[in-house]
Amino acid sequence: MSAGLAIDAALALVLPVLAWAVVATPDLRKAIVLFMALGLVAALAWARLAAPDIALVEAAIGTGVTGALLMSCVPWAESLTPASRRARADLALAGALAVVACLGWAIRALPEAGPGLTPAVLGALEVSGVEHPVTAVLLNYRSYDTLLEIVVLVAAAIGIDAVLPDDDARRRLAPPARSLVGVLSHLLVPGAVLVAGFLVWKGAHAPGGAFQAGAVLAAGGILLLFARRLRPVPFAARALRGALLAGPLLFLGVAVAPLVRGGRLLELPVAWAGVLILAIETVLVVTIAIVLLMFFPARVLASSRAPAATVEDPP
Amino acid sequence: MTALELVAGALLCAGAAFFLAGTVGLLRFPDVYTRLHALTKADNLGLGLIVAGLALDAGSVAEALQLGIIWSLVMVSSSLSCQLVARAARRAGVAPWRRR
Amino acid sequence: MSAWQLYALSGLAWFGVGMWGLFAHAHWVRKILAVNVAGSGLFLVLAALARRATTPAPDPVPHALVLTGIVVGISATALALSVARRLAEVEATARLDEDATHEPAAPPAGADARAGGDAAPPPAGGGAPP
Amino acid sequence: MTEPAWVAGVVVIPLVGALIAVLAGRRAAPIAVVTAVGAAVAAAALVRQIARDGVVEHAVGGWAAPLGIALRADGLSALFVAAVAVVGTAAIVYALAHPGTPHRFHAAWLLGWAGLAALAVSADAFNLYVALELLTLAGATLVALASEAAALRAALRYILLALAGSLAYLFGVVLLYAAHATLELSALGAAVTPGPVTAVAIAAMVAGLALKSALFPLHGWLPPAYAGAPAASAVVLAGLLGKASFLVLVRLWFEVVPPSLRPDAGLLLGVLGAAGALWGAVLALRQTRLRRLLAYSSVGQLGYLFLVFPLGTGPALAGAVYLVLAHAAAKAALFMAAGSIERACGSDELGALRGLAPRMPLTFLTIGLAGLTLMGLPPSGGFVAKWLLLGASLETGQWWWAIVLVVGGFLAAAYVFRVLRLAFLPAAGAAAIARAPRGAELPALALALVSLGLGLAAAPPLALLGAGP
Repeated sequence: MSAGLAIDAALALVLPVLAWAVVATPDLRKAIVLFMALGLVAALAWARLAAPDIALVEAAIGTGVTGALLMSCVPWAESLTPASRRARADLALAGALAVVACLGWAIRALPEAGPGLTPAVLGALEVSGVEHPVTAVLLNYRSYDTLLEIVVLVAAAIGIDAVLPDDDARRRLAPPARSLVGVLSHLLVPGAVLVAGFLVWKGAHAPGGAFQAGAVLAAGGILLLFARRLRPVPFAARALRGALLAGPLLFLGVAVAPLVRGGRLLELPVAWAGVLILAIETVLVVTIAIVLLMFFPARVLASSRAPAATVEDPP
Repeated sequence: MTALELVAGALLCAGAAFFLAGTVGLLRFPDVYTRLHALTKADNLGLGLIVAGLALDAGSVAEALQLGIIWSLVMVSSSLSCQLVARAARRAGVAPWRRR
Repeated sequence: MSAWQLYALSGLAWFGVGMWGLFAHAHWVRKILAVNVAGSGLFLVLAALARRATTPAPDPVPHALVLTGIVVGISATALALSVARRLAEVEATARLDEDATHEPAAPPAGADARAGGDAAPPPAGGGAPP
Repeated sequence: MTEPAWVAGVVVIPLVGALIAVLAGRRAAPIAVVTAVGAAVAAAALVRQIARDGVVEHAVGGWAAPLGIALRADGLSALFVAAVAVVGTAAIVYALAHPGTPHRFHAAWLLGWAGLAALAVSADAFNLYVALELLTLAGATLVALASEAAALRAALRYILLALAGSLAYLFGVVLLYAAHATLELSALGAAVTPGPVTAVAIAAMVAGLALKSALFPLHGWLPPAYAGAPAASAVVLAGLLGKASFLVLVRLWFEVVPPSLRPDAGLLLGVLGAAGALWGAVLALRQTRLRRLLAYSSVGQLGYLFLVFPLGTGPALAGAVYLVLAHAAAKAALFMAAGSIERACGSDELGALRGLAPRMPLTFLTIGLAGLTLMGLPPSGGFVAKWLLLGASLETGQWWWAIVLVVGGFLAAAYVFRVLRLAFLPAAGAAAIARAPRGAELPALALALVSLGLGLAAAPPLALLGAGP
């Protein structure tokens, strides 16, 4: 066991140091690369904490999509005027240290063993329609949280469409060129689609589910976007909005159905729970993938010099 | 310690050695192109050896195949991204290192 | 000092570093990056505390909470980055108009505002985006 | 057929409406109106149900509390949902009449509406976190709809500080869950025992929520956001979204915080609230633009709300909640009026208001009526709320809060009359003004009358609050 503890100690030490490096590095590009490294090391820590679901989502969304998003911001980030004239680093440091000290005191004071809700979750697992406890919590016991969370995703999509309307940027995209990213997309995208389907199906009885699958599908989509194989569909297109809203609307439909018969919101009938959860998750994968793809609006692709584009983008 | 575990252990150690070589290369090489060499070649081979070692004492053949898929995916993406980084560096005008 | 406390205190330090970065940096994108770092740190604390469960498998409820938190986190990050991008464009256009007013004779020679001055400057007043 | 579960309907109807509004894209306006009517009906039904059978519980998904999420509607949540319905419907009518409103306002606001309803009826600590995040995103989108640099900077600051507040709140939730293995508020309240974990967790949650509701030292982000946002967005931001974090703090304070922690923490919040009330009013006096004046007035009025923590439950809580309702209607009416003025004479500089009253009678009648609530003069709802707070402070012997209320009232009178005085001065030059559309002035007047009505017909809502915690 001491070997395990040694690994844990090493990871526990590396993470805050890496986080400090991300925040303190003067060069933004280097900070983003370190941020991705931090995400991957964190995925290791999740694995050590026996949380494979989180490791998957952290690696796919926390590091992959967020990292790509941040990297796409580098071209225009320098031209942004800073938020405040003088950064109050010292005041912030004192504040952060005080907060960390108090919270550390509280964590040390927590009882050593805390069973949490494990017995309750495992006890009601047979009735939940799935075997994997995390999926049971996400889509049956606390499915109301997941419903609101999907609405948060849609809210982000609306916000981005409101702030960055993709009007003329789409027309000026360079035509798809024979490029290395194109080759990469040919090799990886079919795999991404396959893995996404596999993750959704596996979610019922092992780590996996709509979020992990949506992120992997989005990764494939992002690759196609950067390889110019996929033209970014404008948010105004009704088909895109239909596909985006299919997930939440189906989820809401399933949520409201029991109310009509006097039952309770989101009360899944035991016999149908498994099928309903799988149906919701499958449609949610499309929603999550579309929203994650919408985080890369057309104008991001138009102006960022895609490294592989052989022909220069018209300015 | 059966023969299988011995071989697996040897493979894992060899893989770790290659990773170490790749990291030392990253630290000591002067410019981006040589560092790409170190990283892409040494680490990929290191990963291959580690995957082979793990596959030997993996529970089932399916698990071993999955490990193999992981390795092939990493090889595809790392070799292509190495080429992209090199091209981007070339475009940014980074001159390859020459012994003065 | 059991394993979960190691990770909990590590996540706490990570959270503290992120919060420091949020208030210490003056640049918008660095602040957004710092908030992401802080969020991940907090989620590590939550999962570490879940590992205190005496049963072999950790407590699944915090895992679901962390999943929800990560997705909510990236939604907020993506919106913040989009607003920052729009701000960069609006500022770049403002800078272009400034240059235009200073030397009315020579039109700004292909001043391709690096931040993509391609966006048509927003119509004055009203606030209706193009 | 048993009574339909209105407590769930109140959340689901705006959610469905928002999603269909997104689907409708440019033609979202009619859907917004239909959703507003549906949600208003659900809110009225919920109020009637609460008035009849008191607190209504609803275990979502059929799972009991520790495992599932519990919805609970009491007097406070029913009244707030009703206020959201009234002000929200008026805001949609105002947005339709106000030509400058971008079409994406409706979808963003309906999402905010759903977030507010979800927050009002939720009794689960983590569910409140997700609802608060939904409100952060909807609010930031509402601010960022105006694509000027100032509004975008305000939206960025709004998102980042709201995220910092949410993380602090979430840390408190994490600690409480780790200690008591439940997320349900009343179960937490029962299980919580004074100790380091509780103290730090409560401190983190209170600090996070104070930052999100712009309590005095942390209010910097609010004025630029309310002043920079498009007119219709400012109405719902100032009227409703600004109150959400305070409501979560009230629920947390009276259901989870152990009584032993309340006196000294309450004093701190009270002092900060009092300082905010006076500071906001003084700054409102020195503003040169109408919308910034109203924004600082919001900071001030929020200061009064925080006086509920040192004063404790009973009339003080009823007074604070009543001020939330009255202020929501009055401040929404004032921001609508400011939007109409801005539309009419191109800018909301106070100088441009000179001699405007005869030419925009309805708008300045609205400002006058809504001003009554800010000042706390009878017969407005603001007066009833401040009367209850005054009574509570004298009863509990903490007379100093009464002084803050009275001085604040004078300062509020000062900045309201400053606006009205300018409007009734003889106009220097007869500058031509664009006629503010009648449709924009009527909802403003209606809301001002609602804030007045809250004062006149105070008995039923107060009885409902009596039924509350």
